[in-house]
Amino acid sequence: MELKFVLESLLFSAQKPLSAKELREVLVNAADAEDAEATVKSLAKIKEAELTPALEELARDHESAARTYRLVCVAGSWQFVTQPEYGPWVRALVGVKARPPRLSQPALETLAIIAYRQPLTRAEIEQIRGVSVDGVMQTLTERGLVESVGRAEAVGRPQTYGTTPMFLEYFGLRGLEDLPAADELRRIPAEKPPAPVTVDPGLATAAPEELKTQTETPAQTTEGEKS
Amino acid sequence: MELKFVLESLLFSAQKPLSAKELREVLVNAADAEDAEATVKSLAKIKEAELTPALEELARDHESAARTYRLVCVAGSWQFVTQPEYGPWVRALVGVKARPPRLSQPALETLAIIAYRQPLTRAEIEQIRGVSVDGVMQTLTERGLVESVGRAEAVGRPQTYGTTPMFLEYFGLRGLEDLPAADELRRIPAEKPPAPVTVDPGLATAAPEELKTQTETPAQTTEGEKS
Amino acid sequence: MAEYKVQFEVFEGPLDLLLYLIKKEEVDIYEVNLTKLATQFIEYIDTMRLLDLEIAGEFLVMAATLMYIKSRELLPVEQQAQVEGEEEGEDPRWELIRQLVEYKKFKDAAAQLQALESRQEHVFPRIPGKPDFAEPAAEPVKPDVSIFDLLNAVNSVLKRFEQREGQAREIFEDKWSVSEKIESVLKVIGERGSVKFSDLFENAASRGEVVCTFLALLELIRLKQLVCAQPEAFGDIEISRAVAAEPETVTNEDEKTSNIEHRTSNAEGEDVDGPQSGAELKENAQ
Repeated sequence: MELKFVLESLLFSAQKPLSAKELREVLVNAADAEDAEATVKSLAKIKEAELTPALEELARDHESAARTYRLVCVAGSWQFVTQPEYGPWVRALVGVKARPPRLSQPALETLAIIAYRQPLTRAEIEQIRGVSVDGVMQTLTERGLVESVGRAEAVGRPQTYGTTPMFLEYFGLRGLEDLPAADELRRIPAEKPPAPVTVDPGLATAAPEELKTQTETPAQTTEGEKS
Repeated sequence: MELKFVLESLLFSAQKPLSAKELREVLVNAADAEDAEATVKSLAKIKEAELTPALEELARDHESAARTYRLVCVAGSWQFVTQPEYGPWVRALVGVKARPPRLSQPALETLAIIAYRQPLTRAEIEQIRGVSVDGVMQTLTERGLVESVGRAEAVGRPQTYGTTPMFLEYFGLRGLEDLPAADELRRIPAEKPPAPVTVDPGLATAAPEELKTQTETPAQTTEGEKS
Repeated sequence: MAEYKVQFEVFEGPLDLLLYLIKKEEVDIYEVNLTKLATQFIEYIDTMRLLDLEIAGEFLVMAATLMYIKSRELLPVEQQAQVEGEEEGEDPRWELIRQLVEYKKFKDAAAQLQALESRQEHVFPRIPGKPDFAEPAAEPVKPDVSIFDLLNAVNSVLKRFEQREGQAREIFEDKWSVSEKIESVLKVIGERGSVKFSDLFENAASRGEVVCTFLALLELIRLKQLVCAQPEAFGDIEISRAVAAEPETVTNEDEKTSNIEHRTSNAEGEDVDGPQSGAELKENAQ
């Protein structure tokens, strides 16, 4: 079994780019399998330095085969990639499959709070929602609807969150000023939790006072807030 | 841009097998993109029926390129797969394939009968195998390899069985026509001779000899394969 | 003896055993001496009995059939013909051979399936990583959530907040105004082209909001901004933008800057990663 072909089969099946070092590890692991045959065992003896010429030859093979993909080495890791001219189609493929599911109710609520109160910290969101927002924040961030926009002028300088341009696109809004008026939500006083263990009560309320001016006009705050 | 290459780039980038129908959807979606160019738009007009010949040609291309992977169609969906001989290495990379335990001999025999002769009743299966298939049928049904497909036009209207798409997936078959030696096995079993057999007096083996000439098809197909 | 035992365990049934016996004789199924085969089969059954193995009923049925075939062979020709005449050409020998031939084919097919099965264990599909441009930002995502969902979410938040805090009665006063609703209805219709009547109220949080939405609709219809259609009797009313009507910008008093003091707290959450420092807080408060 020629080394180059084994490497090809590996790179063809890999979910991520692989370095020569990682490829060698796979060869070694394959040889360690209980039922490993002689050919599998023999390739485990190959040195990392010997892999690179084989990989380069493989890349040349695919270059001359001139199909719709190539083997490339980026930052020391090898991977198969489609040729850029097929981008329009491949992008459509991703679009078809990546159609995101509807946002869950907790996600929508959290998003609403962020939209109307941005920028604000995770602790503030949790205070308004009354529950933890860990998973939800991750979803919203992954979906590109909210992002970190700065840090609060408070103890620990926690990150503050705001909505993204994607959020506007998602809901068909021209800007944050287009959000339907929901004064009530803007008005909910966000108090600090009843018994913070580590914070001096007197001081904890001081910082939020400071924050107040920055949270008044949600539409504008995202600009001046980057820290 | 030749259709076949576009299809190749899509199947190369896809994270799951794609049917001709799904591939056509992608072509249409690509053309719907705001910035879609003329070539992208032109491929959206292609009919689903036109995709299959292109896909088959593509599969043949990869067959003759004889690299470590092939384009295959399993149960109507197309995907790139690595050749089995590279299994030991690919397994070391991506882990052991999650597959149910191998089928027993009785299960395989019963499955073969169902696959080639579907739809058929349990009684018909038992007639061919010469033994009861109760337990085996349960296993096959539980594993989703066979299912009830209707009822026979016979006394008691017994259920008839057939194979599922999972059956094709399990064995890596494109369709039932892909079954090995399908033509021969699907042939209607030899009927009894039209006229009563005349037996040579006293010769036990005479009758079968006689039969051979009268039932051409089975005789030809098994002749020569000394068992 | 040991060989017998092993073999018996793998026979799927009488046909399987018969095929094994024929294979041992190295003859074609069509040329097999059935009398001899019958004798061998019965010998095997006897061995199974001797070994105290459980013998399935099918083996016994087959043994009986073979005995019958064997006995027929021993009859004089005239009597053979007589038997055949009775059975309308149903020759048990033919029946058995036909069955064996057919079974043999499927046994071979099963072996081929088995080969495919083990081959599949070594075949791996290519599952590439997601392409780089899979990032959501590059993808114009079709809105699958409307602004109403967002408003609904707002209201849920408010409701729960009230339940939790049992306060802020003024929060729950309906703040909806007809002009706000006009704006949002126009926005939704501008976005979607048309909207179902029921959809407009689906997420209304209060009677007040429903009233405001309805008044807004009436106003827009009066202003010929919107048209209503009911494609089928008792079906849902479809509201869409009136043809050629310039969307009138309904300005809405900007009430977004509330007079009520925002009291936001920055109590520690998991974002707080440093130790609390009073000095820092004071400094920030300056």
